[in-house]
Amino acid sequence: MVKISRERLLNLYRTMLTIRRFEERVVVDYHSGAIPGIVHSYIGQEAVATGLCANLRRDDRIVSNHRGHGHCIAKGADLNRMMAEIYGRKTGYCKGKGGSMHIADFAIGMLGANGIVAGGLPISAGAAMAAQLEGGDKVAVVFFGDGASNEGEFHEVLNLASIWKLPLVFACENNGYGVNTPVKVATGLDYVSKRAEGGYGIPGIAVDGNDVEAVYEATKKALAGVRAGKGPVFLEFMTYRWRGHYEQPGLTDLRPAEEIEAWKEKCPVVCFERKLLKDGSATKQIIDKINAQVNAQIQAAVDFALASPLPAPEDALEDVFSA
Amino acid sequence: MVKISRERLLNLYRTMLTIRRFEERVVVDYHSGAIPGIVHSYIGQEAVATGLCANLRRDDRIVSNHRGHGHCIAKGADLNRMMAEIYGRKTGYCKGKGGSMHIADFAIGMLGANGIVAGGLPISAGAAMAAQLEGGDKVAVVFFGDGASNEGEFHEVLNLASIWKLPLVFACENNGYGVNTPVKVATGLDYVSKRAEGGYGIPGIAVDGNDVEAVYEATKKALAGVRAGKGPVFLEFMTYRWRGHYEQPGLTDLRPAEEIEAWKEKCPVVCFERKLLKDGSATKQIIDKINAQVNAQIQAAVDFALASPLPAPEDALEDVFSA
Amino acid sequence: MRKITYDEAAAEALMEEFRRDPKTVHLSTDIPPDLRQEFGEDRIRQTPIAEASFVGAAIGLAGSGFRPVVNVRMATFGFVAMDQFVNQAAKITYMFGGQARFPIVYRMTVGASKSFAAQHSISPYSMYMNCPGLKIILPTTPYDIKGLLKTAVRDDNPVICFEHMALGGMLGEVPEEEYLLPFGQAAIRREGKDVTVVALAKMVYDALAVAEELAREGISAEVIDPRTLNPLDKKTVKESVMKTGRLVVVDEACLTASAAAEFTSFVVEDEGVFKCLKSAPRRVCGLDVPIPYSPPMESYALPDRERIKAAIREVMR
Amino acid sequence: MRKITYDEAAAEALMEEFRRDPKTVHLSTDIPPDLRQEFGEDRIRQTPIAEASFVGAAIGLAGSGFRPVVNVRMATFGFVAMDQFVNQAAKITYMFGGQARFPIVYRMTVGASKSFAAQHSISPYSMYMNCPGLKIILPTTPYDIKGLLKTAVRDDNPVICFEHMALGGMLGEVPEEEYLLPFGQAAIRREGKDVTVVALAKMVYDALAVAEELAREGISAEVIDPRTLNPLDKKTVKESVMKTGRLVVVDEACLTASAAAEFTSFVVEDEGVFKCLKSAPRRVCGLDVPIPYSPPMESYALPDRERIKAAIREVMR
Ligand SMILES: Cc1ncc(C[n+]2csc(CCOP(=O)(O)OP(=O)(O)O)c2C)c(N)n1
Ligand SMILES: Cc1ncc(C[n+]2csc(CCOP(=O)(O)OP(=O)(O)O)c2C)c(N)n1
Ligand SMILES: [Mg+2]
Ligand SMILES: [Mg+2]
Repeated sequence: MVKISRERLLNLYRTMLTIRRFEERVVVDYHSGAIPGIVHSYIGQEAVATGLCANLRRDDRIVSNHRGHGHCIAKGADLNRMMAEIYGRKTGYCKGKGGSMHIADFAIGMLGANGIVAGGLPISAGAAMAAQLEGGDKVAVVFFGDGASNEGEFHEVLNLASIWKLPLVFACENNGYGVNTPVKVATGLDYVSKRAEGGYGIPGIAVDGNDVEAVYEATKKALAGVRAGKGPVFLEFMTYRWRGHYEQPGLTDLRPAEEIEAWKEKCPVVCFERKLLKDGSATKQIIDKINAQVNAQIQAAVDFALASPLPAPEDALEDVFSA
Repeated sequence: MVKISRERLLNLYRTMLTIRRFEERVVVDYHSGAIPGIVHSYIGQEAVATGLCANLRRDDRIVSNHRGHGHCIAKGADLNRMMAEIYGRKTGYCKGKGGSMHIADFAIGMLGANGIVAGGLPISAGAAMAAQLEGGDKVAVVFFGDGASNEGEFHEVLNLASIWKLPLVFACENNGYGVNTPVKVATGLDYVSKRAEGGYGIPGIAVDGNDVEAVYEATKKALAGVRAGKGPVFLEFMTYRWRGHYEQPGLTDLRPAEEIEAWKEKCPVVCFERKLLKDGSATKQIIDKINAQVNAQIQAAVDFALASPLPAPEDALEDVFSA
Repeated sequence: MRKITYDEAAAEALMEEFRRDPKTVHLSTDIPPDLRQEFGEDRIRQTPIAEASFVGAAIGLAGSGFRPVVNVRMATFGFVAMDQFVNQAAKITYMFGGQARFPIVYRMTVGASKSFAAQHSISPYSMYMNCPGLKIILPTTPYDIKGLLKTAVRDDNPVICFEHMALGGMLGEVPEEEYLLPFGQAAIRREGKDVTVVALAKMVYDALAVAEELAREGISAEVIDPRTLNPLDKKTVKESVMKTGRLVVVDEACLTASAAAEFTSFVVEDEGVFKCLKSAPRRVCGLDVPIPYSPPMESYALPDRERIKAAIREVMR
Repeated sequence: MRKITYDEAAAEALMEEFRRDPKTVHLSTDIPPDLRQEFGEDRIRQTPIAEASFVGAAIGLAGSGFRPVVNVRMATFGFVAMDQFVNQAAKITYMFGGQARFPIVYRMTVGASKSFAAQHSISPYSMYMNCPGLKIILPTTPYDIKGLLKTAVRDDNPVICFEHMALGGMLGEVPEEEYLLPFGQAAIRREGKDVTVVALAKMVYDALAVAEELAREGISAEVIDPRTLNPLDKKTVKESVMKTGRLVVVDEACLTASAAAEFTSFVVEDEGVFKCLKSAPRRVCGLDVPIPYSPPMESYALPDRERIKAAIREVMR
């Protein structure tokens, strides 16, 4: 395993931290009533989006799911427009029409979050097919959860990707549960990636989803083959969501408290920060500087959202169709 | 492998022959214009339904697909009411409302053919769940083709059956094609059963679908476990359909002529007849007698259909709902 | 009389029916704790997120003598299982010539107003109305959902119960004694003589509020809640319009090919009723747009009291 | 002018557009031989039987700069992919604030009359009309399908092309020169002054036949073919009804919540048109039953010329 450059390590840290702080702020502002609708927090899973997307180019395409803020940030989305969208402002990525579950930025290859479990998988097959038709070595990546692996669309797309050798990376974030249903109960498996191997001959690799370096390396290795036209790969990232399925006061969370605590011990951000300090990749000063910068960015994003106008009611009539 | 009783062997032969003659007659009468709609011929696959259903009890339930005549006959359906249904007569199993693609006889555990590829799989999961809730050792069997294994519903039901240990037998009739698409092109696999093994831990067994004894034995063995509550099994029967995907003058059939001929050499009925004569299980006289009886039954079924009234136009208004 | 919420009334209905009939079975991704506790995990199954499989499994269960109740949760998720609803559940009784019964209840929430955005805000009942073979109920009060849901569980056909997401917490009087409500009987929520207002789901409440207001202006509106969409109680609606001579249909679903179009059509198609019409009927529906996320746009996309009022004033002109 | 069939005209439209725009891609379980031969297996993909995957893949292709054409074949099969149609294709432009374009054509056959029974006989266009974000065309002649399909391929939105299964072999005049037809322009197939008959899909021909017959009785029927269902050419229909004062809508789809309900509703809702109505509008639709297999029942379940005639006579009374 080639050593990751110090600069890259610090970028990985910065991105994870940005996601964490962004999500923490969204949670607070949601419960304060400033943010409407429904939000699914990515806290605890930051290393997955960060380590994976660090291997992507701007022209690679990703498709996300309902827990998509981290994917957007890691792919390089603008925090201001993201926050503005979540705040339902006109300056948001979707002019306030999409909200938390539907942020997209096609200009950077972020083809959108999706509120339907597994609903993004067929779309990602199209994005991968596009890359294939365009020639070159572009790839598509689809993020989905363990629960999505029980939907029919998941199966159909695994098959499509395998028979057409699509340049598609299946990024399964196995956080152990679909809402309150344990993976084992819903799938009978400990590793969803077994399905890719067994039924479709798609290489399936399980990775520690809380170790950003492991995610980065595994993705890098996998992508080499995908870009070379060897067909799809299935990466399963073992991770955990710290908060309830979505933000709601008094939401029933049936997961054991000890389990949640144990995973918090494995915090992807803190563990990585410790490591950087330990092996000298970063100094306390650098860490503090990055933290200060990130906090400022998040505050700026909120300020931008708050300073942005709400859409006019009549704006609802626009964008049903492209002109 | 325990020896199959002579009586059973002759019954297997009789059933296969009945399906063959029934289908031959349906084909002729369809092209003569006596039968409306659309029919999918089971000719060439007789050994599958015959060998499998010979292991079933009346209270076991089966769910069928668009190519379902053979499944009905093997489960013990009445030829007269089948033919009458296909002829669109009031005396048919569905009072003329269903036709070839929708024959059912719930009284004998035949829960119906289905015109939607893979559409019967979820229904079969319910039938298997019913057997499980009823206790006892009843099972459910679902017949489907290789092409159906690419539909999402196929995957969802494999998963459901595996996590709930449903007493369900997946009977995949791999006849090499979905319409004109070769299995390899559509699934990338030679054996669909690999999917059951790999992704769901369901034992998958490939069987010579043209050898009725092999089908009988494999099913018998598999059923022992299913009845004992060990969960689902996936049986894949390698076979071939002799005719075009469905009956239509000038239908494009892109399958190589030599391939079709080669499979006709492996005719399940003729090969089995030869074997019976060779090993002395049957004499020429017995074979002739069975043939005469079967031919008479088929003619009787057609006579019954022809003697039966067509439904009254207003009958269309009945049966939208159960009273 | 005691008051309980809409959701509690629904839960009571199921509890009573599950106690009554051992053939009842429940399928859903989220387990209803009380049912699970009393009837165990065999009868109260927790499903994977795989709607087509359990919507369809209910058909196989019903065809095998059971009486499944399936909670699909949001109507949005039902589209993943549309083959099983439209091609299977709706047609299986008919295409098999009525030889078997398929008693199934499918529950789905509908509606908007919570900034859930386009994919989680929809009221697709007109799509199901266009599928003969499915009974459809649309309860709007705790009393109604208990009585209608109990009837649905005992019905020998697939019944879809659409529940507006905003009604779950609403309180209403529900007697302790058991009762059932028949399908096909609309409720006249308010009597009136000047205009007939047919309102669906949550709109019933907005229509009633507007009716009270207009009463002060001397406009007497009759508010009808159809309660079930298949069967449709055409008689009650037609008789009301013959009395008032005016019709306004209020539905949160988007306008085009909505349930409101069906109500408007069966009313004007009747020569006798048509002759009594004093003005053109009006539909007050959601705009023909996917539901937007941001509150100002979302409320604009949905029918509101102002629009209902305006429509009633128009037909009164 | 030369005559070619409806299916040939559709094939021509695709061939021309595929030659014109290298970004076009075709997805279907059955390969169109000519397209495959000229454009190869990369652009003309043979899919597995997995509708949700390729209906959805088209969305990803479109969002990535391609212009996919998907042949789903029978509308029945579309229900397996309903999530991708309703939750995704219809909403994706809107919920992302119009930042990307999704040029997609989905072709599906509709209709009955061939004893295909319930699961293979359906005309579900009203379901799609209730989904804002989907354009819907319903071509009835070789000339129309060529012109409308070419427009559909160039349109930057998801367009569903419903093709009646009985029209594929029908011959009609189609010029050699290229032409396109705009969406939202109904065709007045026959001018008349006594009654407006709006007929959909194959019913256009039955309506025309009846109109000729009744002409001999002195009844002058104007027959309108909407040609596209989204956008809807309400203007042409309303103007016709204002002229004739009578409306009959003929649609093979089952009655309840059908497209016919929408046509009836938008006509009567218009105060100006309503005032011109001389009699109650009528819908002549399929019965509210799944389509039965046996010919006597199937023809009974579908609208026929006798019923169209009877309806026209009624509105003339
Ligand atoms: C088709 C469909 N069914 C159900 C839902 C409701 N739902 C939203 S997220 C979710 C759980 C998904 O679990 P998983 O895929 O593991 O993702 P996670 O939430 O764990 O990140 C469910 C059931 C939905 N959005 N779509
Ligand atoms: C959802 C759906 N898509 C497409 C069809 C059209 N169709 C009917 S049978 C068939 C081929 C099925 O192939 P397979 O499952 O291998 O069965 P076989 O015909 O070979 O017996 C197709 C594509 C359908 N009926 N349903
Ligand atoms: Mg999960
Ligand atoms: Mg096959």
